[in-house]
Amino acid sequence: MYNLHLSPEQIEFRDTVRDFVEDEVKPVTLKADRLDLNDRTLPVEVLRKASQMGLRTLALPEDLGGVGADALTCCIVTEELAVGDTDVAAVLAETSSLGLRLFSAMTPEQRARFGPAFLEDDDYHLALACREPGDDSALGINYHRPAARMRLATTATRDGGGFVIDGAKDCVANGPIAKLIAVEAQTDKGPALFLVPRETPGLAVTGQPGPRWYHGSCGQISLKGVRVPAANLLSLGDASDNGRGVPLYPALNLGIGRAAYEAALEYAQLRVQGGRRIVEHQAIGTKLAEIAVRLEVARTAIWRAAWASDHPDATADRSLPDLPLTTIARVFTAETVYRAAKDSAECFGAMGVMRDMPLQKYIHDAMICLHTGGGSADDKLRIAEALTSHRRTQPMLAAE
Amino acid sequence: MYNLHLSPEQIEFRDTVRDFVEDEVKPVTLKADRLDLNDRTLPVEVLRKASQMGLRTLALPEDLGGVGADALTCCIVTEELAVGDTDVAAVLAETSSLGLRLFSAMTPEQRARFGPAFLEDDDYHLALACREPGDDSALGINYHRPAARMRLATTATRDGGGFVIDGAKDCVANGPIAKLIAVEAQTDKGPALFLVPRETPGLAVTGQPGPRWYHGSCGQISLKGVRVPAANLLSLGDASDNGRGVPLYPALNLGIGRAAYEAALEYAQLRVQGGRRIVEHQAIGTKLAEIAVRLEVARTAIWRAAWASDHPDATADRSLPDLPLTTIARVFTAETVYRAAKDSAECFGAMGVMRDMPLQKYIHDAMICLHTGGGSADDKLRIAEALTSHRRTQPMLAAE
Amino acid sequence: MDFSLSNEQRAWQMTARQFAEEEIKPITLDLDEAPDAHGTFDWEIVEKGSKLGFRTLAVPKEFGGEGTDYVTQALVMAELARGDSAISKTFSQNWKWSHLIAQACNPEQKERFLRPFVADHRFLLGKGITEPTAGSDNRMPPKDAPKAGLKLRAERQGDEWILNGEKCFIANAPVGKLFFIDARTDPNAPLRQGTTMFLVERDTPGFRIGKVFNKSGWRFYRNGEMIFENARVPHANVVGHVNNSDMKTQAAGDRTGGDIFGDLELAANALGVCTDACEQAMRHAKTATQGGVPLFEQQMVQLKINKMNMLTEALRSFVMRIAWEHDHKVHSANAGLAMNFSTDVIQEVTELNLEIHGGAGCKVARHAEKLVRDGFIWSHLAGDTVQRLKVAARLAKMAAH
Amino acid sequence: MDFSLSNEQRAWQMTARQFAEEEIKPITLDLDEAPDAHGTFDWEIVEKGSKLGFRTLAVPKEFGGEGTDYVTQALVMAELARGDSAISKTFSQNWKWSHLIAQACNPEQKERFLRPFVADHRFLLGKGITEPTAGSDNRMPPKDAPKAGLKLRAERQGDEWILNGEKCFIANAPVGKLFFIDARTDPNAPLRQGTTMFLVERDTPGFRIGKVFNKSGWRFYRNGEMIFENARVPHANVVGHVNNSDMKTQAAGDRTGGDIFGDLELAANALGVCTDACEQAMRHAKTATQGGVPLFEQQMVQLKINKMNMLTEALRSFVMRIAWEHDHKVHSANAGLAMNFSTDVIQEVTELNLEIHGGAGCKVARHAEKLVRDGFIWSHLAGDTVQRLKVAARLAKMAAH
Repeated sequence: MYNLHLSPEQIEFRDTVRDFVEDEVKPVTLKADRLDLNDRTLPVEVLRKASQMGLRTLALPEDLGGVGADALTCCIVTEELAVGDTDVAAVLAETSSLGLRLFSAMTPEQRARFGPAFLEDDDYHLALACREPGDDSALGINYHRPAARMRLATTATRDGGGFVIDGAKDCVANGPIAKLIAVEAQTDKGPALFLVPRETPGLAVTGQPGPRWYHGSCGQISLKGVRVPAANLLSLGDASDNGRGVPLYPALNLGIGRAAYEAALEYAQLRVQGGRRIVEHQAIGTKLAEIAVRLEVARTAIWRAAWASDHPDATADRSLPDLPLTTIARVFTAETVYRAAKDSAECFGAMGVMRDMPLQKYIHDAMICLHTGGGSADDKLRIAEALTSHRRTQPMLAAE
Repeated sequence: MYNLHLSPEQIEFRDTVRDFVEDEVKPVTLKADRLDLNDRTLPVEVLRKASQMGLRTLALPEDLGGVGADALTCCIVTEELAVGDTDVAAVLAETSSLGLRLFSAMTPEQRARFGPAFLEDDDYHLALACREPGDDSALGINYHRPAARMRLATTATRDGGGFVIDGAKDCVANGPIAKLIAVEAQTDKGPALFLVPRETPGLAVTGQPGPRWYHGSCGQISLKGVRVPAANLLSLGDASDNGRGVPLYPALNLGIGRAAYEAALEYAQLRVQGGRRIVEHQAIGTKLAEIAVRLEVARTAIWRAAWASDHPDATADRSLPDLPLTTIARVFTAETVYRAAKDSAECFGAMGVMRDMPLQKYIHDAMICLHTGGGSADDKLRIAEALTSHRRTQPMLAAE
Repeated sequence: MDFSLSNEQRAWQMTARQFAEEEIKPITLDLDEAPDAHGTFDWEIVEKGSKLGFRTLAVPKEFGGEGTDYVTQALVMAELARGDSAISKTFSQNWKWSHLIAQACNPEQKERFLRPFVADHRFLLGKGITEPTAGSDNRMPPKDAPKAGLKLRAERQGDEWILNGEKCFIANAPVGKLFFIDARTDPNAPLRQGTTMFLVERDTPGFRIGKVFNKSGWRFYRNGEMIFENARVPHANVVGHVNNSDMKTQAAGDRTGGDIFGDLELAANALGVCTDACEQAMRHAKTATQGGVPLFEQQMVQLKINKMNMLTEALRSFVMRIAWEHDHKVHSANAGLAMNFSTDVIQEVTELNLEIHGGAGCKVARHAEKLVRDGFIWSHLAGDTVQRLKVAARLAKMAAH
Repeated sequence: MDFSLSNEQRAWQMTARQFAEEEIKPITLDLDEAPDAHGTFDWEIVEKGSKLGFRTLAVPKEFGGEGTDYVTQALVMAELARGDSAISKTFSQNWKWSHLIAQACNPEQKERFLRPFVADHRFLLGKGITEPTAGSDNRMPPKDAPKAGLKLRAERQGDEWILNGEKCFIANAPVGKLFFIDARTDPNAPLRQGTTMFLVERDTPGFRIGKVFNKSGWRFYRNGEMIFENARVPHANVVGHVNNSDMKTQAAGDRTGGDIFGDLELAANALGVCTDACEQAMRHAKTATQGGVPLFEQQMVQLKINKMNMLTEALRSFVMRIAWEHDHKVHSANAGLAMNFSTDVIQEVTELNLEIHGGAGCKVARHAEKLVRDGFIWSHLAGDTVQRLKVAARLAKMAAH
């Protein structure tokens, strides 16, 4: 029954990752140089160490060689990592969740082919390439109206015993570092997913052009006559409802807010103005309280959505409302953390905007969460449709 | 371990109370006349029926003749009742929680004297008279400074085998309807609590003067030579930390928000403007989504605080943060619900401000929650002190 | 650039300020707390104010009115609203429609209606647009639902029109003597092309006032239903042309690019309420104490007072600018923006004032609480999403030029 | 009441608008994205603007400046900021201190410093107050900590003063030729009674620029540390009297009841940024499409555009009012309130603009994102709680009169 005790394993995971962040992540990522937007090289060594701790294969079931952590644990870990660095958190969250999703869907033969390398190589990351250049996934104009069905521009043409894939993908998370990429392409039977190893001829990956507006690693993929065997076709089944999935991104977002808040709370107890520590001024105390309230509440919402994603039966028995709880957690967290980051930075005065200090980085990181994808405006329209039980069918992935 | 399933009993309680509200409460309380601020007579018959369902003795342990519901269940019930009527919810919450608090602290002799009447009489309510006229409990000027210790102006003077109490109390919840009142008074050994039956000579209760600014029933108590036996002295022990108690008031507050939201969601699916149901307009859909997000998140925070109030071990094992979770839930809910009520009313246009329509009542009800007591500003200062582990000792109640 | 007032403007401002202080403030709280919707009104204050010229402030001098400019009107509305928002509105509601008479009525109508209006201190005006099933569709007729909007029907019979239908939420309905009524004269045409405006006198046969609405705020302000059952209105009472009621945004009435007066009216009224709230808050913060120390010593009180004054002075600047723009026929979306802004400002300012007055226990400051209720009226008149979308459409149109 | 501009004011506005459009806009995004703090500055644009009079706009005509009024200065700041907020500030920062020279310096100092300043298109001014351990205590010296505030020490040696200490976050430090420096001349007195202001030239022995700060926004704007190691400043460079540095709120400088110029400056600059954001948002909403339909067709986009314009026009009204009040020496807390307001407005408006430009995927509109970063600068200059408490104190003082 209702119980908010974490398991000893969950608490241990949190402590271990928190220590890792203090000892191994922050010393690398909070260096003045790396706080500047212009230098956000991935801390490869940190990622490797995290992989050795099992964080790269966190969600992968134990019988497939992973840690088998539940959704709540994955969210706890992602939040902790993001307190130290959003890029580290984003890369690991993407590979870990794709590990679960892709390897669970693979045939035994596919698992045998890709599994060992994935488990053994600490630099082995995964990516899912489903977004096409020019795609606009925002609900917007289609709110409460039937959406036109989109046809993928990337095609997979049957050729002998395999397929030839041509096309381009955009904004592929982990694209530049992935060793295995699941590519969505249009077949004569509809959209389908193909496992494409990074070294496949005809596949080219470039970093996302333009100003940096993502966490982790992100890139564009070009596919020119990429030939894959039919055995690489993946039956992923129905796409899960994104609004009810594991809230890893909100957890990452929350980590940003916590980093900003912890910095401000510490500084407010050190900095003296007006003859007393600034935390003792009502104005600063109230500001910190408002931040803390909203972050606490956001975490509660994220954990609920995380647990709910593992327990659909709790919606069925009406313990939880039949709503997209992950979307709710995302939109609340995005607005909360952006405001928390700004308020925290304000406590630092001019230091809050200096590029060699972390506060401006937290604001920027929070702004990315608030504005990427469709942004909060779009999330709210999706929630609005759910409130009246207006259901949208997701495009399905065809399988052979 | 972490589990958000409600128990079958909790779900049943919720369903039962929800039906009761639909069938028995709303038909009485949503009458046009009673929606006006000027007529908020207590629906006595409704309270009596609720008592027969066990809601008056909800929190009282089973071995003392009550229902023995846990804190979470009490919050669920209070929210449901408040959807129908805040006065009903407030009166029952006060008696139910005082039932637990007072009867648990009584000696067997006291229980034998007061228990049977309390259990048998559906109109038997309880009150705690601890506030004195002119008291200012706001933290305000004392934030991060030691507070002056207050001395009660109401005195209990030893006289033979008993005490004579003189003084006055203000803003006593349930005062006008309570049959047993616990009165705090200054003795020569410090403040103490006395059980004073309503009919005791010298005790007079009047309704709270001035515009209505409370939920339920509220009044002033005057004590002139009120004589009680020493056997009526109650050993309540340390005052519990209000910031970590059962969040009944936030649950009541949330019920107001839900009533407003449910009315708006229903209306938005009926009202047609611009050729389509207004829920299909982005502006209204987004507004409803924002309300729903915040109410969902508030409920999550309230339930967490409720469960935490029953499970201090979860703070000890670090599953929950060592913070005043009830204060956090209160301040978040108060701001959220006030905004939700206003936004909901806006969906109704001019009908949102008419006194024979419920929306203006919801706004007013929410405003009371936002502004009574010290208000949110004070709550935030209390949270701010907790963030730096600045602990305030509460005044203790002396016991013989 | 000049923010100073002329002597005449200043004189009107001072007269209104004194009236608010000496006549309105002493009665406003008791009227607000009257238990039923009928006890909240007071003819005496209307008469007193009318004798000072507040009822006829916008009537041209040639018809015996005060003929003031918009800047003066804004100043007077704000000062009266410092005393009571709804009393201010009761006066300015007449200006709104005396503007309309002056702009849109023919000479015969002006003689017939403006003269008696000016002469009678209890002559109030009103206008009926909203109906039970048609609110925002009248303000912003939807492109894809051409028949949406008001339904009240008027059919011609010889020299008369026969009106049937119902209006609701009509300001001054229970106390007015003359009303502008929009009615459908071509049920097959879209709203803008099928509606005619009529002048309807209180004693028109077949016309009666229905329910009187009881609002949570603006309690002084009378608001009611109008019921038309074969009401007979002479053809001579048609305002402008048949099937062309939309006077206020058409040739005859449009001088400012939007509503002639209504947007400014709500913004200026809000300004008065905010000014009152700022004064109250400062007085309370300096006199009330906690632990012997004035509340003002607390940072959170200071920050609230700062915010109240900041928003109020921003609104004051905006209101005076649009009043001047109205006087100079500057075309823009500014009046609508100021009206939307006044909604956000009046609500935030009155809520902060209530917070400052809040505190101990279960008691409330009557005056501070009243202002919050008055402020909420703006939500459906000035700041709902339809009012904001309407202004956005205007901004887009201006940007196209 | 008159909101129209004089021909001269209009001419300055148009010159600045053209300069922003043709000279500033083409370079602003690339400078903003320069990787290091040194690559973000451009002397060429300073020289071009200086030749048009933007650097010396506030210098009295008798010294060869433009001698414009505050209304003109507000207009020019807003127009330049429409091109780039930090470039606008680089120019107006000189007005701030040329006001100070004109108000507080003696004739000899004016000759010695104003003349060369006017003559040299690369002559920029600055002022050093903030130190590593003293920020808000300088702005609002605490009653209960009389020795709080700046620590930089100046000791007299004959005709010279020896300065030791450090300033940080000083605008124009890395590019300025002349600085006003506040230093403690009586370490035992409270801030206001123990500080003296000095004119310090760039090539003063013992004075050097330390670290150059790299801000997240306003990247064009140079900001640095100043290090004084036995720096020798002639006694003739003391501004006003010894132990009486607080020129801007004392007799010599106080004409408006607060900061002479700084409050207006930040508010007017924000107005320009907001104007730019509103234009961008409308253009984007009308040209970008979703499913073939312009974004503007969506209600949520319209509501955002409405809010952006509403706040911007409120700010514009407020800014023009305080500029006029400055010119007419009206005493009030309004300039401070407008500055606080400009913080809330610039941040909300630029964030809404970013939202409108947001949408698909992992891409960002460079310009919209830059404006948000520029807007955040206001948090510590114009809208932090200390700046708001300071204005609240002034409101309380005014209310006492």
